[in-house]
Amino acid sequence: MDVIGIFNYGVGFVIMAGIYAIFALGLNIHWGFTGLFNIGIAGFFALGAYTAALLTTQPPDPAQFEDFRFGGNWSEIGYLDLGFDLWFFLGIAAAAVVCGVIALVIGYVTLRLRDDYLAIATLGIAETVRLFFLNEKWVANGSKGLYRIPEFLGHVVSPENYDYLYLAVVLAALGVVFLAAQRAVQSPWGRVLRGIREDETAAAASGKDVFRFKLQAFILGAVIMGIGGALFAHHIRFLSPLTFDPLLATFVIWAMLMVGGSGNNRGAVLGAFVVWGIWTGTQFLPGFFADPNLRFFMIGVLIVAAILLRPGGILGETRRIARGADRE
Amino acid sequence: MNQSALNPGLRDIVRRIALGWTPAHTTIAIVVIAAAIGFLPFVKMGLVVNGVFLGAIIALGAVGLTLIYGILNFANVAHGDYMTMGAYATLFVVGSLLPRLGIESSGLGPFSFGYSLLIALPIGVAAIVILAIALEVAVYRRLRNRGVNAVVLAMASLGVAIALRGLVQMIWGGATYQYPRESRQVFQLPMDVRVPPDAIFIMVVTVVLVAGVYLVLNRTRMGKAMRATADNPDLALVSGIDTRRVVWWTWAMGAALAATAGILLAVFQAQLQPIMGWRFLIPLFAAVILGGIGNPYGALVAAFLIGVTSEVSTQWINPSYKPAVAFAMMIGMLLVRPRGIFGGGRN
Amino acid sequence: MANVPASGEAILQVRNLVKDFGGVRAVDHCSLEVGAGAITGLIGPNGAGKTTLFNLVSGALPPTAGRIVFDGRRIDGMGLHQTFGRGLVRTFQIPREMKRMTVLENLMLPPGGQLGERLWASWFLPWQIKRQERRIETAALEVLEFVRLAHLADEYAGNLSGGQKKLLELARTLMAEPKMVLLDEPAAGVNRTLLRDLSDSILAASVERGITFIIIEHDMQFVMRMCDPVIVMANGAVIAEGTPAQVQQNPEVLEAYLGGTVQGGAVNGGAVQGGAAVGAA
Amino acid sequence: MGAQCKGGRLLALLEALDVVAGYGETEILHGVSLTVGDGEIVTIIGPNGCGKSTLLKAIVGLVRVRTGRVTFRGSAIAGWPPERIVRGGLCYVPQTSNVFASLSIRENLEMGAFVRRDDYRGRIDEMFRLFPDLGLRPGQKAGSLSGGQRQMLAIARALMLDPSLVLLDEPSAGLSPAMVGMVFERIREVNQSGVAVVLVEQNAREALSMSNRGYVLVAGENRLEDAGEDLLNNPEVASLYLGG
Repeated sequence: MDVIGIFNYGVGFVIMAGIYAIFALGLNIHWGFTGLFNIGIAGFFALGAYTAALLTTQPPDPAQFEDFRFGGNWSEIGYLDLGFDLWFFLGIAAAAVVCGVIALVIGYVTLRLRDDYLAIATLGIAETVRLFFLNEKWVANGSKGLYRIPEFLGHVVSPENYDYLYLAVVLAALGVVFLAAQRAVQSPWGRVLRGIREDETAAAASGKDVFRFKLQAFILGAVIMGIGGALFAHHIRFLSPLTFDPLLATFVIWAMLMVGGSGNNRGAVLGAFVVWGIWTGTQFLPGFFADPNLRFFMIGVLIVAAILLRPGGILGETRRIARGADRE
Repeated sequence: MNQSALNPGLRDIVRRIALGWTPAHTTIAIVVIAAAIGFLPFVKMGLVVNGVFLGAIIALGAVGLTLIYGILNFANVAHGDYMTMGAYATLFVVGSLLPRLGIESSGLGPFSFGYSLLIALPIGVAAIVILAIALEVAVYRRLRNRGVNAVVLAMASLGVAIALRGLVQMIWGGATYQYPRESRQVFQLPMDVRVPPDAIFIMVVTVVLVAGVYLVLNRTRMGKAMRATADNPDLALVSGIDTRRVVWWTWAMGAALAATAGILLAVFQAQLQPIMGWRFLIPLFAAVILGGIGNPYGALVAAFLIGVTSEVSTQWINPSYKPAVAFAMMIGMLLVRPRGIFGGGRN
Repeated sequence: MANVPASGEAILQVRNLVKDFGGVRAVDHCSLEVGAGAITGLIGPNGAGKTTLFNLVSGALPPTAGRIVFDGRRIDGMGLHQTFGRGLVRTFQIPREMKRMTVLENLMLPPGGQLGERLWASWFLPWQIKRQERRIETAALEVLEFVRLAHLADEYAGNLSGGQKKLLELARTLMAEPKMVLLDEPAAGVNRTLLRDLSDSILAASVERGITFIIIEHDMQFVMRMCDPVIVMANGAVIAEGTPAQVQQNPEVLEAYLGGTVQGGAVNGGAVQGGAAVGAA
Repeated sequence: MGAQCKGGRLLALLEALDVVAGYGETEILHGVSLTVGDGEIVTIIGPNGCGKSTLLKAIVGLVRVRTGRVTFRGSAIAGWPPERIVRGGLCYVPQTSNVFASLSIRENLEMGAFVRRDDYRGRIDEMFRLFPDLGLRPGQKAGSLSGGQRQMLAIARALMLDPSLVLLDEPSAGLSPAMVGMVFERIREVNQSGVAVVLVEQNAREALSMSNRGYVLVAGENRLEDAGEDLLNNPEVASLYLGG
């Protein structure tokens, strides 16, 4: 590969790693700060991606896909097209809202119960979402998938340079999500979440409505995942239920958080880049080491090893020292 | 509020396996059975029978999962992948190992598979039992000694699940396999009920194994010690019960049941895929929660309930929604009665 | 049997409270009153139902029957965070600190009505939150001074010694600016130096801040020095109540501790009704 | 201090010397000593929180002994896992949740005999003779028993190993006075069959009156030690409980 090739590869890499970093930030709100065990990230990933895609993609050729009637019809409503890609933002907002609502329902049912019920429920919702998009062909063309998801401001930049634009979009989104997450967890709100993670009963005895805060945290994490899904959809531009295999849509994100350091937003972002680097980098290794299934295996080993050997990940949680307003 | 959270001294480990059967249970059972019978005329018998076969496989997995849940006190997310591993280990024996020894067969009597599968089955099961105990020693025991909570153990089992599936894909790839088989005639019964001979084999294996679990839990020293440990781990310790061996036996039984369920699933759907076990987790956990966590008999009943309901649901909705039906049943149960049908589980 | 405490009017009234665990009745028609501003001792043999009573009053457990009135409002059936909102705060026998949070953060958690506990405010009103945080931090540091833990403000709470955790528990309750604090065995496992700090802090909180305390404690010297009145529980009910001296001389109390004979049991039974009568008076 | 009513050190069945133990960072026992001779009943009393129960747990290996010695029949058992101590003939009955509620009476007894390799059915029959209540419905779930029956079952479970010493943690707690008398009667019978008993009790009167010797612990340290009856009449005991 020449220099430009390597550079372009690097841009593609950062776009994907950045999108994954958004997911890792969402998961960090769930697990790292609140101790909520979500193993159905793929469900929120898919919901976010499909919601955004369906709102922005042109309707299909009815002659080609008889079953496919729904998708994209809304983006034809002309008067909302202000010459600017408003639909892109509407899609992202809708993705966030849909994920938030689903999280509200799941959380409302399970967050009063034992911790691990949430895990089972998220697993179930991920599978249900997958089955829905697989079977309801009228919604999103089933297993044949959604094509031609538009690029944001695709008409502005030439196709060969488009990735640079989208890199900026993803980095901006990552920055916004990071700041929002950082502010949330560093505020008293985040302090309550960490209190709940440390000892639910003690948090309740400190006057906090544990259920309400858990529900808020679960919804916020899911909303962030929905935004990640929407960005992913516009990057890949083709979605099918197979895209959201638990390996790349759930497991890898867990590995990212565990490796980077749960309870630390910088760690979550770092973990996303490190693990995605390992994931994509190993394909250049010779022979056996390039086997994608070896990477699959290693993701599992990485998670177990992180729990056993370094529960805090690379960065770990930082101790919040008092700001020292009135001291010394 | 979790009541045990108020007893930090006892940690969160005091759990019971509810084996009691009270008049309330009888009433519920009668109502459910009456409702089912009333519903029967509208239902295709063939689907009910299919549901029973599916329920048998769910039952094998769920009984093992609920034992692990009850005694070791965490949700073993890798249970489905123990099923996958069991199916593939048996595939290795029946497809690669035995043929080298000149043992190859398919189509034993009315069954699609041959006697070589019957030889391979116990070998595959034994391999998974060894694997489960090795993982206990390498991973779970260390974490338990560190005093981590149940969710971290479940996390670790997620890692194990991923690694196991990765291993299966490294060795066999993502392709779909089959055990050596021959097509066989399906038994035609009245009311449009069709019974494949393999399904009868599945039922027999399930009945034998579940009866075996019952006997082990109620007649053997180790089985009673398992119930005792689930009931009151501290007292088990001072009674001189070797809790480490109890844990090993729990893994052994859970893994053996899971591996068998995996093999039977591979026979039933006539194919093996690396993801088969992970996809099966939802009906398994649904059965465990419906039956009350830690209650093997509850899991058994719930497994058949889920099997039949999700199969019968295909009369009206797309068959591929079967796992979603199981999931919906679980959510419904959590809303109404979080401790399960029999109330024996814990919230 | 002693009379109703002299100090203040009743801030807490417990009437015929019952709690069953399976077949076991841990609290059995327990009635008592606690006067505002007092430091009330709650003693009794193991299994008398003292901690269960705390769990019921604070809302950690729902009662089987009976009612609890705090500050003029019924609070039975409320959850922990709801009783907290009414100014009733508790500690735990075994301290429940947030291990991976600093001592200061542990103390900044409880104050109610924090603007920054709203998610949207954390994004859009950072300055107001910062101002409020500074106020809470100042208050927390003051409380830390008060319980003499200020030098540990930035230490992880999990790294404190057992006795320091007890002090932290007390400090946590003070942060809530409560009307009443339930202390469950504050002195257990605390060494003598820290014990002095602890009793000083409790007395000062009572005098300077007017907080009502109920203290379960087995260290009799501590109870006799700190508490007046003292309420004695046995078998889930109140059997005696009075000044430390009165309680010490009460033969029924000694019976309860040293084990009654069959007659002793009968005496206890009579005393239960007596206790209820006191409560109703 | 009271007289040591035993022949000499070698006869001591259990000997705890300067035991220091506690939970987490909290030290409960600051150096407690205790001697039990063959066939004795020894009662430990003391105000709540003095470390009585912790002492029993330390002896049986549920709480780690930090310093000090515990010898049982001549072997140093501090640091052994509970199941090894139990196998040596030293059994323990906790104060609460001391039966397997979901197991039947007979199964509870079988669990008590878990470490026995021989045929223990005869021993179960013996227990049913000693505790006739239990023998009536051996299939009944322990969870459905009354408080007194549970306590008897718990003791019987501990006796299944034919131990030479049982440690009982407040066997009378939460029982009606009539039941208390019955449980103490059984404990006396158990002792007469040759088993040494260590009793931690609230019910000091009743327990001390049937004990050879008694210990009073206060704040994790030995305070008094005397013959049972003498301790009972010692006015210092009352003041230890109620301060002042």
